[in-house]
Amino acid sequence: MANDRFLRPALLFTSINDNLPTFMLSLFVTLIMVTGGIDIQVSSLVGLTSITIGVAWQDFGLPIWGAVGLAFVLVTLCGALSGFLIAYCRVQAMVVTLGGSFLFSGMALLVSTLSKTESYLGISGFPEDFRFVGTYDVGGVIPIQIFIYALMLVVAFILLHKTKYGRKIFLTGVNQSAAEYSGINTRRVIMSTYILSAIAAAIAGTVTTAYLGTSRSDLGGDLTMDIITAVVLGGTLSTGGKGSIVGTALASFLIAFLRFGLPLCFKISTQYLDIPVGILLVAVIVGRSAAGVGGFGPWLRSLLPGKGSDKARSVSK
Amino acid sequence: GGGGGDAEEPAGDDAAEGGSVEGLTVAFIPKVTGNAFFESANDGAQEYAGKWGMTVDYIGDAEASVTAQVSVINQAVANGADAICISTVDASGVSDALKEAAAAGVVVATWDSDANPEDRTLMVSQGTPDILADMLIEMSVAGLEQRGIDPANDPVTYVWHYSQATVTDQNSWYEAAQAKIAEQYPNWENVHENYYSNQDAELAITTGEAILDAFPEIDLIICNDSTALPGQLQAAENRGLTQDDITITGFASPQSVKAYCENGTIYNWGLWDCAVQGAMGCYCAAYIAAGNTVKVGDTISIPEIGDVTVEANDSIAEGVETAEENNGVVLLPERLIFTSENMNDYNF
Amino acid sequence: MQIVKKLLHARGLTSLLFLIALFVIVGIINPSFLSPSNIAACFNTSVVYTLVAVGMAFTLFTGNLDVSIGSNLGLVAAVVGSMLRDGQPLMLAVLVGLLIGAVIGLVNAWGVAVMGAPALIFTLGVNGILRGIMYVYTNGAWVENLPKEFKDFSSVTAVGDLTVYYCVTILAVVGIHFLLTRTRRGRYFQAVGDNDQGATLVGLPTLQTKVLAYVICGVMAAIAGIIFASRIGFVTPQSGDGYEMKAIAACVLGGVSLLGGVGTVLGSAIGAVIMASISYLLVFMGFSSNYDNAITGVILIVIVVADALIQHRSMVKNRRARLMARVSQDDAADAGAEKGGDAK
Amino acid sequence: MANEPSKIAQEAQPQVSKKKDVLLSVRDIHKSFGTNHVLKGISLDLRPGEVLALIGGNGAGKSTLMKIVMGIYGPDSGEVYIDNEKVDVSNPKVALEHSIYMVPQEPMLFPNMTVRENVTIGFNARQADLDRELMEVMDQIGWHLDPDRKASTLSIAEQGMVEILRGMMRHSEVLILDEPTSALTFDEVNALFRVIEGLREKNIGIIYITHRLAEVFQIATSVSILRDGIVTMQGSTKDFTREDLVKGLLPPNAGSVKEAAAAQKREIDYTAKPVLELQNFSGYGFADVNLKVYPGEIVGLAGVIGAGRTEMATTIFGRDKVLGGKVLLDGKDITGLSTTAVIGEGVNYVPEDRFRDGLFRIRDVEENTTSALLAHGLGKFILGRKEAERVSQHYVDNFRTKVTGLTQEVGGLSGGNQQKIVIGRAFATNPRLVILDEPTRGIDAAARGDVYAVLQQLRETGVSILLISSDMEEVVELADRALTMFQGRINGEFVGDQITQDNLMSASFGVTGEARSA
Ligand SMILES: Nc1ncnc2c1ncn2[C@@H]1O[C@H](COP(=O)(O)OP(=O)(O)OP(=O)(O)O)[C@@H](O)[C@H]1O
Ligand SMILES: Nc1ncnc2c1ncn2[C@@H]1O[C@H](COP(=O)(O)OP(=O)(O)OP(=O)(O)O)[C@@H](O)[C@H]1O
Ligand SMILES: [Mg+2]
Ligand SMILES: [Mg+2]
Repeated sequence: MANDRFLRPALLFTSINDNLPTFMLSLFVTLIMVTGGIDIQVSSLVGLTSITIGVAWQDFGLPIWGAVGLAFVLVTLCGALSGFLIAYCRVQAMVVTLGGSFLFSGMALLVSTLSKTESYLGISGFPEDFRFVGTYDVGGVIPIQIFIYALMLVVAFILLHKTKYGRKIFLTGVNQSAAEYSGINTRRVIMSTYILSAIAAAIAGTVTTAYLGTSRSDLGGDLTMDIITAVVLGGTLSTGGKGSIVGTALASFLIAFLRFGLPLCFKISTQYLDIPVGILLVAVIVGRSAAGVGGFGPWLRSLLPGKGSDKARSVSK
Repeated sequence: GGGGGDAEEPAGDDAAEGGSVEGLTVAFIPKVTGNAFFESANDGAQEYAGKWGMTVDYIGDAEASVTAQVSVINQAVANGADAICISTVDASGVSDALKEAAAAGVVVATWDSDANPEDRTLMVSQGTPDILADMLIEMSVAGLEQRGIDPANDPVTYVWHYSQATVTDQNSWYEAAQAKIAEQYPNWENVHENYYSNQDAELAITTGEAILDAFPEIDLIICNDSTALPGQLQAAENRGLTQDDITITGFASPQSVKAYCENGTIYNWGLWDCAVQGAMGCYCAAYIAAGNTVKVGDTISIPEIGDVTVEANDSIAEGVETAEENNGVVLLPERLIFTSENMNDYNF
Repeated sequence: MQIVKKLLHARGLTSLLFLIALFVIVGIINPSFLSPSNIAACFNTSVVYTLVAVGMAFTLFTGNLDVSIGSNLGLVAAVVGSMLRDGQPLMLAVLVGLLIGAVIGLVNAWGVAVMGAPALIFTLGVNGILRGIMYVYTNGAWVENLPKEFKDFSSVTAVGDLTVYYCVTILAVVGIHFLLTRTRRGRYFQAVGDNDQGATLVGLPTLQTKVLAYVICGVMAAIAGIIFASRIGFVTPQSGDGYEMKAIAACVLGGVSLLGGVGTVLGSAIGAVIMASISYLLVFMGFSSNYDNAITGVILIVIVVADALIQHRSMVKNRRARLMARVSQDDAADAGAEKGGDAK
Repeated sequence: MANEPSKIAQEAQPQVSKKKDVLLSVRDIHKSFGTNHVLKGISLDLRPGEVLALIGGNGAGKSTLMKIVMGIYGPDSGEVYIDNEKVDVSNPKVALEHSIYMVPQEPMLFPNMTVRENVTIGFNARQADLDRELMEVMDQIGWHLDPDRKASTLSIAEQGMVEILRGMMRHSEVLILDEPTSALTFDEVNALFRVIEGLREKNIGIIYITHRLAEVFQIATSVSILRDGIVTMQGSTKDFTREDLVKGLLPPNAGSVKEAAAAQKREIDYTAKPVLELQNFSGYGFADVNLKVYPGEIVGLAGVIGAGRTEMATTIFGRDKVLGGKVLLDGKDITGLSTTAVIGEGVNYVPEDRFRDGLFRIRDVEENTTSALLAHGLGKFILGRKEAERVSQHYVDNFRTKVTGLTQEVGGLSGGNQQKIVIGRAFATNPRLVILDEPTRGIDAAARGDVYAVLQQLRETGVSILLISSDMEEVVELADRALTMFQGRINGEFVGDQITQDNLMSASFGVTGEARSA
């Protein structure tokens, strides 16, 4: 190993910790992408959550958990709005959520102007019992938010793979019309996935705010690309109908370790990381497509995350 | 100039106790990579580091976000840096990460944009918001005067154009300058809330043109952002305006604005020697990491650059305590105002 | 009546109406906006967006997309900029720039059309790689001090207050529009996007068409990069960041479907004007820049939602009208009623 | 035609002499999909002026063979000769260049293009000439589609017509028609046959795939039967009887499936309360429909394409707005309920366009079969996998669906098997009434027999069936009572012996019983 520090558990946790918003969001964006949609607004909802918590707590005088509740309600409504427009007004998801990413980051900024604290400062000084959710280390080693993530992972997994709701998500993604004829309320299913991803954004925003101890409107920044990368790398079909939570989780870990490990092991400067990560993405995706048309044989397929090899075969255009 | 000269104690004593910076590694963390300001600072730091025999690792993220920066800090610690010299995106956001770094035995120093004073040792500051606000006003006044406008009595309309409402330093200069203008030049009228161009060069031009079209009579545009200033100048050039029609000033590197000065679009603009600032920051961080202790009033003599004095924290932020030792502020001695006269003397 | 109906169905035209409505609203809020020079400014500002949006439209037509154009644009701007700064001849620099764009297009085409990788993800990866290469190439520094003549050309006007760049661009777009709609090969792009298996079956050069779309998109982004460098006068390592999303938004505003097969380049050019001039218009509306993002979002959402609803309603109405026409008017349906009418 | 008509040719004919007049021949074609060995050495010849009927059960590999000829799939081994020259048909372009054209089984139109563009795209001639020719072809064949209509607005049958028009315009030397008539009505089929006749006279070779044995004798000059991956019979049509073909199609040991299906009609209690009652039911595409379906009854609803039957069914099923009237299920008003609710009340529907509205192609057999159960069954929140598997297995067994397992993706099944899956879904919800919309379209005789048997068996349990079909033969065979719809209105009702193809046909065209003599 080029750098044995990389193997220290605390460091592993740190690297996970720093990427947690991406991890959390990609889980529920998987549901959306399985329905055939896409969500490029969730990252802006992270900032909206954070600043709402800060402003509501500091300037509206709400108790901290009341502020968190308010943020959850607001963000869920934002998700519901986009979900509604996509599901019921039949607007392409990419466009609505692109608009949403502008709108909600703009809203976050406007919320920040309601505060007596200038938007550039960030609201800090949160009470300990709030910061707990971002800073407490279970057993002194494992950050508590990893448990929160694990819980979200389990919930997402069960929802998508074990419930009727999850089955409806898959069917809606494959053929919405056929799903409708099967009596599935596809509009409701689609809308609900955007709400779920907004709720995930609210959780991620809360945890990040607690972790950093500061409430800012621009938190979450530009996670979009990482999220989508993780979801698709994890085996979700970008046209919908196939995908797996475990695949997404593994892919997001892989990206995180690359981003954290490469600079550590090979002293690659962070700003150049886009190159190896991009190459990985391109290589995996091409490899998978090649395997799909029978180019590399089954062994390669079996290496890939996602469902078994028999499923990968039919992932054709 | 800021703090210079009068040393009460020769720095040599401390340096002898501790050690030299040779062989140490400093992680030099900008707010964002790919920005002319930070890249110049890195160039400076690398250049001096070579002379001092220490290593400067320039690591940062292409995105100016707290989350990304926290990740970079953790990475620096994991990498085994002896010290960190950082320009923070958000002081409270990186607070925990810096505390953890310190707990892991990594010396934390800051430059350009400060952390919470208790989270770091030394801060190499380009000046307080007040100093920089004064500088912006001074440049504006000079620009207006050379057009024959009396800044003290003539009605002056102006507006601000910089990067974002969420960046710390630019907003703090804006706040300070607004207060001073209201006090010193009540005849100046800010015609609109600030314009932001998100460090997007094309947006800077579009916004710049819109400002000029929507307020054709405007006298002064202050662009305290290194992308907004050239963008605004290009917009003025596109509209055929020169330094005799409108005063545009702000902060940007001499290279990026030189052409607009040559063709008469801008009269003056400013910056500080960020190359030296970066180098100083890294040196101070390494200096303490080498085992030296400094107190307020001590002098650190930086080879090739000169002697600097450690001042109390409240010299840049009011009412902030300063710890017994290894805590304080070093002011960058020199801020620069560029005009056609001197702009060719600098190559950053 | 028939003509009016047809015009309303020309989706590019409804985006033009949106644009006019936007101008009128701004004009009502701030009458001083309504001057030829200000309106021209909106168009001039949009030249880079127009180029990338038209390029993007090609890939969207074929049912793919290209999110690498942002970095493509930036890289070409940096390379061309630095060559010019170092005194290389303009023609050579432009040639190199176009070549880079074409090569990037080919790489994307290889991944997506030949290897069958999902377009969004493949081009996303390429985008990252290109951005990284750009950092390596520029060493993170700005490319500054481009030659004065190169920069100054960006403000030369041709027709009224419209710049040469915009006029040439829009003429080219109109030309492309006619090629696409009036020539046999032009229709292939949308046919492939509409049903690529069907296109293969009737013998259309499916692969070749997809490759061509990516190369065109890459070259358009390269041209946009060169004009970007000329307009701005300096190139930062972040140049072009986020343009891919704006280009997609512009296309959608102009009525191009992300599902392939639908839309016109004229529409996407108009969408580009809307996207590019929002910031400009906001200044005239007197909003604080704090509202920029929120209002951009609202405009984008309102336009696409309104459009989707209008389209959907007209589709449903047509379908229902057609169905109703089949139903005979009275029970005593005359015996030998023409059966041909059924199919209509 | 064939030089030595052999009734049972176990393998391909021994090395056909390479006469000049063979347009197309395939030799020893093998093709597997994964472990599914579909074609095990197929050889065929096509001569000018020959209409070769290619028949075989669902999944026999007819479409696969034709796709290999077209260059859509590559064969695992074997050769394709065109005009006696070996050709490597690597993609459809090569086939088209050699003047081969295939009208695919499932229409592959450009949904956002007009009918005109759909037909004329890919030609090199001037657009004006093409337009004129298109008009001529449409006149000749007697179909009139508005050339400016967008393909996405076409019904499945109209899409099929556009595909055939494309084929006519191609002037190919070899024309492959893969089940062209499955969505067409009697009249349209006849029009098509006239055209095929014309082409045959022009010495064009035609491969005609169908499941309707009657058509074989009507149009084909020779016939080949595909079974278990090999050609089991081939020769001139005149040398075969219908029974020969049926025998050739069935597995050697199978009893007569037809027999089982043709169970005698049951007595229906017409005094009982109707399961379904429509009262002056109106919607888009139909008006003032009054009809009753009694318990255990199969009511046939015949008509020509565009008569409004599908619209009526989908409106009952909650897919479109009701304009007037009532739908009563067991006396309960279910007018205007959502699809989910309608399924919950005990109605299910088998859509006519199985690709658009029926199948989840990239999901497996189990998921497809149980999709309609999700609304009200299979557990409260957590999915009842066991139950889902049991139900799916039940329908796979009952319908003798040819699948490798419940986890096979349905996209890879043959058309007939896909249809069985969709029908299985409708019955899986234990409905009171199932509306079947063209249920046996594209289904082979054996499978059709299976489906008929299943329908008979199901109604024994009291399920009522509203059978929408353009196949009059099917209505005659199955229906206890038959209605016809013409231009959106019910215009005839037939009971018992009155249900004849003749009666249904004329009523479907708007000629009522009394007026028919005219
Ligand atoms: N947003 C959500 N979060 C968690 N669970 C959900 C969500 N939406 C739906 N569910 C669960 O999934 C199941 C199916 O929900 P869905 O809304 O798709 O049902 P439906 O078929 O439309 O309605 P019905 O229950 O009438 O059949 C329900 O058990 C519901 O509790
Ligand atoms: N793309 C594919 N992938 C996997 N299996 C396939 C594919 N296409 C066809 N098959 C399989 O090959 C076999 C033959 O299918 P084919 O469509 O050729 O049958 P067919 O004779 O045309 O039947 P039908 O009369 O129902 O149309 C079937 O078992 C089917 O499952
Ligand atoms: Mg077939
Ligand atoms: Mg029908």
